[in-house]
Amino acid sequence: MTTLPPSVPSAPAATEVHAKVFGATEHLAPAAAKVDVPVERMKQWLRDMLLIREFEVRCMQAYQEKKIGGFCHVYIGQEAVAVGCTAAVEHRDPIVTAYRDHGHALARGMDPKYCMAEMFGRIGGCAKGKGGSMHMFDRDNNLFGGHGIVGAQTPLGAGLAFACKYMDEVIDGKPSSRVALCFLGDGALNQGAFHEALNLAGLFDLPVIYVVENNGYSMGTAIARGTTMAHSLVTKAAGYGIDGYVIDGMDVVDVYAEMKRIADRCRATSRPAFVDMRTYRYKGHSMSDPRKYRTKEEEEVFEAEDPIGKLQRRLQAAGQLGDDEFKAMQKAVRDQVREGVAWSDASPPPPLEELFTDVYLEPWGPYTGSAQPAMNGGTVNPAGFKTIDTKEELS
Amino acid sequence: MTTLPPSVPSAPAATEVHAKVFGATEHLAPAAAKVDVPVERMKQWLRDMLLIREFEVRCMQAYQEKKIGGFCHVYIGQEAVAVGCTAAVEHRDPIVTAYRDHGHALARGMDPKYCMAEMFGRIGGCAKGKGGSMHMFDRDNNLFGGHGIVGAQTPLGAGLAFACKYMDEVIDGKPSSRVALCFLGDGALNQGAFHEALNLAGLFDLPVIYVVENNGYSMGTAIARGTTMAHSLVTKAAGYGIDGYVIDGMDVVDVYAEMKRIADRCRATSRPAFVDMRTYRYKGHSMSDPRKYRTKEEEEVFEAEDPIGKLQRRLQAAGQLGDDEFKAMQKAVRDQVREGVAWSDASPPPPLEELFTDVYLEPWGPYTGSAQPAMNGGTVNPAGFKTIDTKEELS
Amino acid sequence: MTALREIEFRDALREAMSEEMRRDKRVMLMGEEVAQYNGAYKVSRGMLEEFGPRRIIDTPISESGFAGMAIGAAMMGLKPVVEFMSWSFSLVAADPILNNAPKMLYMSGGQFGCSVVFRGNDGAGGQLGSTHSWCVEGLYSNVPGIKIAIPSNPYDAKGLLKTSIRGSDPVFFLESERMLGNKGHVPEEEYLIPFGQAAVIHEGTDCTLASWGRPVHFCMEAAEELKKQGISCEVIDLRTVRPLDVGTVVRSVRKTSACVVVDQSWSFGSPGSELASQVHRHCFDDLDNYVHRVHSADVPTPYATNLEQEYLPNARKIVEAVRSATYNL
Amino acid sequence: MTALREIEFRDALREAMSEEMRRDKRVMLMGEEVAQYNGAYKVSRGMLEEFGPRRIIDTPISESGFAGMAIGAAMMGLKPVVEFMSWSFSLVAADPILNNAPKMLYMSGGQFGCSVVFRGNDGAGGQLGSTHSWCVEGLYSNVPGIKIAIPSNPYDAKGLLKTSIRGSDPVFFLESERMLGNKGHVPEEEYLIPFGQAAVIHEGTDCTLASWGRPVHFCMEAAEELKKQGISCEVIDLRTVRPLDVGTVVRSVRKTSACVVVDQSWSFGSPGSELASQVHRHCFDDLDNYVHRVHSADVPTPYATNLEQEYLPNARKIVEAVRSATYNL
Ligand SMILES: Cc1ncc(C[n+]2csc(CCOP(=O)(O)OP(=O)(O)O)c2C)c(N)n1
Ligand SMILES: Cc1ncc(C[n+]2csc(CCOP(=O)(O)OP(=O)(O)O)c2C)c(N)n1
Ligand SMILES: [Mg+2]
Ligand SMILES: [Mg+2]
Repeated sequence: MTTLPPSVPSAPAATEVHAKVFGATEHLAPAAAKVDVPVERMKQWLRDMLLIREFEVRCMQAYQEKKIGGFCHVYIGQEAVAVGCTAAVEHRDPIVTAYRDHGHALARGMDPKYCMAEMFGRIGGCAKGKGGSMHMFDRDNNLFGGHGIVGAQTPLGAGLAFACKYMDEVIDGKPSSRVALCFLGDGALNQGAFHEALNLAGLFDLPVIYVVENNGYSMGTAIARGTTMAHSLVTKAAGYGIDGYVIDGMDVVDVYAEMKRIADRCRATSRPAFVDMRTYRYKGHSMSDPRKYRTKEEEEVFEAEDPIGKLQRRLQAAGQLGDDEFKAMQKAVRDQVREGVAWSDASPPPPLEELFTDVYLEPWGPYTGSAQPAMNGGTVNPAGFKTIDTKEELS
Repeated sequence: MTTLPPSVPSAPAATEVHAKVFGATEHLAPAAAKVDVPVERMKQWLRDMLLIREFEVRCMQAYQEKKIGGFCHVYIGQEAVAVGCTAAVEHRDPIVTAYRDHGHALARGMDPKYCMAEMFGRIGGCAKGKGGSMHMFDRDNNLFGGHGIVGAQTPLGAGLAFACKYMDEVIDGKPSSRVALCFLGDGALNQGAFHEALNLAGLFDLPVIYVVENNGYSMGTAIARGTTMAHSLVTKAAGYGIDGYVIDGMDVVDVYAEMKRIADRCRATSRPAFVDMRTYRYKGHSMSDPRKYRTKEEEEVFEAEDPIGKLQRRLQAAGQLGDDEFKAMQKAVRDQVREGVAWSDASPPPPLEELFTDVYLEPWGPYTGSAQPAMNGGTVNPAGFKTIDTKEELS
Repeated sequence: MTALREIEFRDALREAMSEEMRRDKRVMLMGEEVAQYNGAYKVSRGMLEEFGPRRIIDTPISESGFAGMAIGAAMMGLKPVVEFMSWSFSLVAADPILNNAPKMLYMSGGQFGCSVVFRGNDGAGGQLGSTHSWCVEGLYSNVPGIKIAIPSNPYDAKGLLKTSIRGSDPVFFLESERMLGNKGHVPEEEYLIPFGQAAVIHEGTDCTLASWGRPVHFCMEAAEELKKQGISCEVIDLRTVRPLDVGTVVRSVRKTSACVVVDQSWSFGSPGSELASQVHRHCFDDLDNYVHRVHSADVPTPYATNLEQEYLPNARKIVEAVRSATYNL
Repeated sequence: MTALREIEFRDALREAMSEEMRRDKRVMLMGEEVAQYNGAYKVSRGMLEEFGPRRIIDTPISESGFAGMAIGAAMMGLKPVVEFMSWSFSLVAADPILNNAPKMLYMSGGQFGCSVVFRGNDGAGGQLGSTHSWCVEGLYSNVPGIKIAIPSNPYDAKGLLKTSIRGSDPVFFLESERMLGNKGHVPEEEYLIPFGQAAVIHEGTDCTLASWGRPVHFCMEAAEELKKQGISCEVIDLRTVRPLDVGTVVRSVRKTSACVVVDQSWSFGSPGSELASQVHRHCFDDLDNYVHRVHSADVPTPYATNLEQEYLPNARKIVEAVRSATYNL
């Protein structure tokens, strides 16, 4: 255990920029200076954040090279959120998120090669190339997707919590033991599904934590242009009788410390929680976004709070991280991602038969059943079955 | 102008029952004892409430006689809400509501015969028998429907306000001059559409007042079983930066006085408002509801606060309403409704050609154009036009 | 011989749910008014008593929320049955039921199935007006990844619903308010009915009548009437629309050379147009006339009784269509 | 002779909106990112500057809310144009667009029309995965009370969009992300294109190819290829799906005796099945073979390039279908 020096409070000028982006806020949780975390754990977080950063940089590159298609949303700047939040819960606690999901997949433990191969549209991808960047699923790591429709994952998150509680209490007759984490963007606050999900979670005492990754923008829309009471999102949770918290999402130690408290409480009481997690995406919304809706100065203020640099500096200041060690970390991460890219390059495109698998679990018609991706130890195994379609018989 | 004695505060026992139904509440607006309303106006309200009550009783009877089909939801008990609210706005202010809509139609000025004929499914109905009980529309009286899908009218209400403001300010270059009234049931609070509507109204400064006719139940579900923070619905409005009010909806004078203030403010500031209007439906949800979800005692407490009896007693106590006058009022109303029923009985069913009118305004295919109902001075006038369907040509 | 046990359609549905809930604790029921109120249409009467409030769950009027919640729970491994008071109210939940449930397995590359049954009333319930009278099969059957069952009688309702619950894929189960009180034989013993197997419920030689759900009864009425007129109809109840057992219809049409499809959804781009198109394809050389179709009128559902009657398919319209399809007889 | 003016599809859309906004102040545009961001796909570029923020309105991500708001405003007499960034996002607004807009006139007995245009990208945009690749015409064309336009080129896009805005009924206007950059001739002078009038864009004698939207281009490709193989195709661009100009297709099929319908929506209960069924009906004695259909595969849209290509209709599949339909030639 080590006590780190507290993270440096923002300069007054920075505070002003913060207020411009998020609105004037009173509730921000104090920096968790004295939290007791083993140094090794913090180093793991640093490594995880570096991995995500490196991975995303490679994604952008691969996208330029047209190896990745469709929409691709990178997580650069928000790494502390996924890493700190997953650290605060147990591995068996289910997680569901939106389309900006690479960070969550990696933080949850997905091998970057499966994530990258998915974006390359290869059979080695976590979804055999069927889902793409916005739809990262990982059964073994209890990641219930990446979801592309804004807000759609919020009722799913309530459902995950419902099922956990039901399985424990009703089926197994034990106390409820898991919490679900449901991430959403600030833009998703404006969807009806979110509102229904919060009401249900509050009503049914569901152990689910809604983490709003509030990066100040949904595409080009500054939060206050799309969301009422942007400066105090916790008032929305209050309308459902749900406790709300504001956390500095640029400091992984803070995120962990606050989220741990919240998750523990949620697990113990089976009450939902709502978190306004203040963060910032350094890049554009997706790959084609000139970011005209914000200033260079604003970006610089937030870049100065880079969660990776922040943790690095704190560890170094405490004498817990040498330059060499950090460099080795960077190199290891670089190698891992590079290998993942090479692996993905080598993975073949899905065979055309895959077009018709995974539509139904029970075989029927032209569909050839389902099979787990290689990642989960499965093989492509088109089921043999008696068709009830008229194809063979009649044409 | 007359000063009425204040309406008698509820007995402590009644207060307890109120708290059981609505939750403990602090914000209830004080009874508007000193509001200056000409006695004639109050008598008009009494007449209007009597008309609605009588009309609904006749509806229930007609439903038993199978003259009315489908779903039918009566307004008995809630009369003060529609009457007080419409009195508080101008006739040119648009109104939209849910399926429990007869009261709003009558309060707005629809002749009961058109309303009844609609339920009888006759050509004389306000929608030529095409809409039925849940869908009362009246262009001349600026009533934009009865809507059957719970919550669906709430974005429409925002749209009405948007259009009023746009027409005044953008098209005519004058200050915004109208407010929209959007009624909803407490059950509609749980729909995503409501949440999106409130956020939009707050964001765009729309002059719309959302009046929740909080009768404590959606079908058999007591409000607290379906809605979080049921005891303080205004906290929901607060999450959108919208001012919320709690009003005793069983006293028409209170309703008028409070709503007038709210509407005036809304008109002047172009800011939306939210009203938790506490009321009670004396009958079942629809025609087949044994009301097992509540006690006889509870019903009696609210029946003792009957808005009609309350106003009647206050006027009588002030020496402003003689027994004969009241009886004459009752008789006039009974006659009017009875005539409406006879008129509706005599109105023929819509001709079968009506099946194909009012689908499109521009003639096309098998449809024979649109025509206004007789109520609006229109006649059924199937447009002649060149068909582009293949019917005539090819079969 | 003991009399055959006859029960109401609603009881057949309840038996199916209760039996499956007894054998598998992962099965639970949720929806508006399903518990304390015993169901808006009394389908779940008594289930709260037997299974308790943890498994029979009243929800607020939040279709999008609880449909999505059920899908999330199914991804975790539960087997929720969701009652929509009416399928007409499922439009507010279109995204979860059409964009999530049917695609989860595919998007996850086979990792997350979604065993959830959505059930409720479909079709015009009788003067409910246009927002409450949807035949959602007209819309939803377009979407791969879901299965759709539309039973016409208590026996099929029970067997198909048990199959739906026990299965692994998302099912849309469409009932009819107008048939919930219909009685029919349902044996005491357990049985399941597979999806995608049509039933030939009346044999005939001159014209094939193909339908599903409530209009099957109109077809039977029409077949009676046509018999008097000397036309022998074969009536086929498809029972499920996804999968659609085109094979049974085709085999019949190869015998009869004439076909009328009766589908109470709107005509344009409906299951009826699909079946007609497929029959034309597979029976191109067998048909003596084009496949005739009887649908609801292509207009919003009117309220007035006479208009609603004129709007819906009925025996008269079917008789006319069969006579036209077999004019050469 | 001056060269014909050629502009992009997206510019044609913008011209249509801008012209109508200049002539009628009741017309306004709203949607996500339409104003300050110039539109997610730059369709509304520059419109904020010309018309200001009162008429070009950025909305939050609340499709159900702003679609419903537009309908309310239309009932009051405005003429809103609503941009869905993608029609795939319209499912969260299914209730307002399917249960309100198309039924308001009917339910009110003719009192309240609803002049609103919903427009945006439809169809697979290129590796967007299954939630983002809807062909909503497969779902929505079932519903009476709406009109649906699916233009294939800038000229039609402009003419049809102006007709949509100027008209009085609710219109679903379906564009394609993949065609927004396509260039084509659009005259300076004003013109409108009526709904329900198909265009014969290529004359031929052996087989009728009927399509709309993006696949029209695949049909033209296939027709080129088939010409080399000695088969002469007549290509018809339907332009609107509701109303559907079956007449023009029927007249063509009476000449060619063969027909292939190409529809990029899922096959089951689609506009394609409708057209096939209607052609069979009206051309029963004219057809030499059943109407062939080319659709997207009956599965959720996959992400991988090769799977997505195999999933979509394309010229190869059309050529195969035509050769099968004309095997007797
Ligand atoms: C229902 C719906 N509407 C619109 C979109 C298009 N869209 C994708 S991401 C996005 C912005 C979301 O912003 P936010 O929730 O803040 O997440 P962030 O991108 O900041 O992570 C929009 C409008 C969508 N995917 N779904
Ligand atoms: C989306 C939707 N879900 C369900 C219904 C069925 N339904 C009709 S009324 C009602 C209860 C509504 O209660 P509330 O809003 O409180 O209005 P009240 O009946 O008390 O006036 C329900 C569940 C519906 N019409 N629409
Ligand atoms: Mg954001
Ligand atoms: Mg209520």
